[in-house]
Amino acid sequence: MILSDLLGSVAVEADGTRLGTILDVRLEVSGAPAQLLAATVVTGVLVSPHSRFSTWGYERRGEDGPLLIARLQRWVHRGTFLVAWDDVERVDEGRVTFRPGYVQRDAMLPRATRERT
Amino acid sequence: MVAASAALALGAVLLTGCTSAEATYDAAVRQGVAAIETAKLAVDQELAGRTFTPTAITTLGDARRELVDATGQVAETDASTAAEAETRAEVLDALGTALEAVGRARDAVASGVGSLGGVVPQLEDAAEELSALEQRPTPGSGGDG
Amino acid sequence: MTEAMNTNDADATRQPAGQVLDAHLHVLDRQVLDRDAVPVTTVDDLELDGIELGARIEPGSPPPTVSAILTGPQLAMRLFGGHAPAARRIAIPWRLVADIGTVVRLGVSGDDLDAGWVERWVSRHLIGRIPGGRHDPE
Amino acid sequence: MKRLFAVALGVLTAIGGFVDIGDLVTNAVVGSRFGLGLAWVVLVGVVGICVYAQMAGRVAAVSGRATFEIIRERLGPRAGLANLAASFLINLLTVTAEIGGVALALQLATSVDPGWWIPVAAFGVWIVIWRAKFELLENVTGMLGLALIVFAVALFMLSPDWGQLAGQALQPGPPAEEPVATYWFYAVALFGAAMTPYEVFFFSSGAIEERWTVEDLAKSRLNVLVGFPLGGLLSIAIAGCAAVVLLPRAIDVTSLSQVVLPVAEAGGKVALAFVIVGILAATFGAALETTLSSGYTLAQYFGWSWGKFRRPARAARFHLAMIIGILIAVGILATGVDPILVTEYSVVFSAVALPLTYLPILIIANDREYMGDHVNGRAMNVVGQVYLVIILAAALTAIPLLIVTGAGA
Repeated sequence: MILSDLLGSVAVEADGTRLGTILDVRLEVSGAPAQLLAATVVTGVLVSPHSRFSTWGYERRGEDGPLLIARLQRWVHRGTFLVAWDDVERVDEGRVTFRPGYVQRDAMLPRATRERT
Repeated sequence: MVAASAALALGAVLLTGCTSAEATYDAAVRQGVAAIETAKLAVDQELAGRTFTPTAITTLGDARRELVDATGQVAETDASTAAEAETRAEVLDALGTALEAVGRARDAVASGVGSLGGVVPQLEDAAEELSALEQRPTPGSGGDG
Repeated sequence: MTEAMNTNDADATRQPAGQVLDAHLHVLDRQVLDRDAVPVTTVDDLELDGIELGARIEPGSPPPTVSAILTGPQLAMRLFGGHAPAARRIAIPWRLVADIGTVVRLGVSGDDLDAGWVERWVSRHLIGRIPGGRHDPE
Repeated sequence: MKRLFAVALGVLTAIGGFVDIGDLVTNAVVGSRFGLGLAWVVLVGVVGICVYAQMAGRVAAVSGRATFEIIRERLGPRAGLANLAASFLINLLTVTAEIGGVALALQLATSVDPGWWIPVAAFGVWIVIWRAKFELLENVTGMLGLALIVFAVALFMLSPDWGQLAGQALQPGPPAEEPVATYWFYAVALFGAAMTPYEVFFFSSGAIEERWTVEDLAKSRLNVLVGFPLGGLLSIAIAGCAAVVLLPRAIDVTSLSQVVLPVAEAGGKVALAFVIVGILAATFGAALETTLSSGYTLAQYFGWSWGKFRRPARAARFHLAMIIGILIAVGILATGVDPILVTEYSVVFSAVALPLTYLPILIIANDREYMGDHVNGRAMNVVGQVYLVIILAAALTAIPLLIVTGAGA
């Protein structure tokens, strides 16, 4: 499957309630050690109830500079949450369905990713 | 999106401002004054040895092109009243005098035909004629562009 | 379902072992450099393995993995929609990726990647032919 | 002593590099109609280009990523592509204006029709980009461009009525007899001339060409904070000369030959020789910079190999794009279009494209993943956001003003 087909899909609960749009896909470089870099696995999807795409990520980073933009971005992407991949039940064309009893996690990225290592 | 306005910008290059005949005459006279004053300055500098001959030739050439453009604009404008026709004739006449003077100045500088000093009075007359037209409020002139 | 409160996941999400990245924010549209830091292309899209459209995912089944960086015609697909047949896709296998930072660095030279064929063609047939094209500016 | 020379070289190159055909023509046109009434716009523009270039240079030096790479990465491919299309077309317009400027300057020196000089100038631009090293290209044109200081010297030699000039400069709004729209049209054009995006593409890519590191930041800050303001003063001097000599004679500037009249009036042949050399160097240098910028923008958007430090065969599409750019510019000039007119449009469209190229840099300069602890300070962010508003205002009003005033008729 192509990533940009998954991005922008509608995120729905098991009973069909619309939650928002898939904003991004969280990856983790931690699977089986491959040739140069450990395998990169999908660990979850980010759902935004109000916005369709985000390329600045203010809602997932502790950044607040420049203030005006950071505040505007946080408002636009308010309520963004992370859903673990285990909670994903089905992926269709433009639609992702979560399992009943899925958990909405905090979308914030770990510090290491946000800082320049 | 601002990007759209950038694309629109290319479409907007064709400017379709329609100005009344009077406004065209005013603009052409202003263009004529600028050109003749430029020519006068270039000739003064050439006579006083304050410029290079090629520079003076180029400047006179540019001035001449502006005068030709101004003349063309006026000549192609239809007069809707007798007064406008009268004004057009005066403007064309003034521009013609200026064009003739600048042409002779350039000949003198570029190919030494005739004396450059001799052209100065003719340039002065053409300049006075054009600036007189510019000061005179043309009868019933429309809003100045 | 009212606005879900962001549960600050106190429950047992294990501490991420490796590097955590968001595909769109951290990988898409980033510059790909080869082993010698020569630019190869930009990440136009990613290919994910292990997601079957329309099929129910059994709980606990292995998560999908990133299998390739897509480039070439894929940029047009992403911009204007449509799908290139799998055969015509230009892909850089993900296992060739050595590091992901502000750029995606490959562990191999760009010369033997099919993602670089346009560059090689222009270099051999056009630029290389112009005198002085092959040596460094002095 | 060597360090001092390197620093001086950097500053001097920034001064010479700042002024191009857009600054020359727009400042002369404005000077011949408004005197120094719009000098404040140049100051606003110079502070803006200092903020913008300084941020872009820091981002390039710290993260190693050039401006247009960041524009694509931060705006995404669609907005990035719109930005690329706008920037490339404006770059093309500017390359055309600069090569036309070189041809006009050669006409001033030889009275040979510029049509003959255009292919020569275009070939000269290509051969320098093809063979010369980046520093050589940058320093020679920058240094020779310094000859334009003769405008400032000429302004003093004309011993103008400084009180009147100051009065014009301090007069806030548009003068009575000029329509308001025309005043603001030229304000936007002057702002676009001072804050041309290509200067930042070139500046940030240059930071990577010259492999700047964090230590070089201090040097780059000096180049920007001293060089550009002096370049701005030079622009005001150009307007001043026009105000003193051309304005009283009601000469509206429509050709390059009129721009140099005040210098000949003040200093005769010697001054004229300086100004012609200065214009040649400034426009030729700017032609190199804008051609390189069009190559940089395309290569950085699509991820091609780029850079003058690489041999052409190792950055093939980068060089091919530039060759095509130069050929298109020659094609446009061959239609006999007036380079001065092309220049006036290029500066207005520069103002339109500015927000799309400025915003991503402002964001990345605050992103710790790229900048670590070299992120923007509070003060820089405040100034940065003030300029975001100014730039958006200029961009949104540029096209309407262009249409309403018929390009400042």
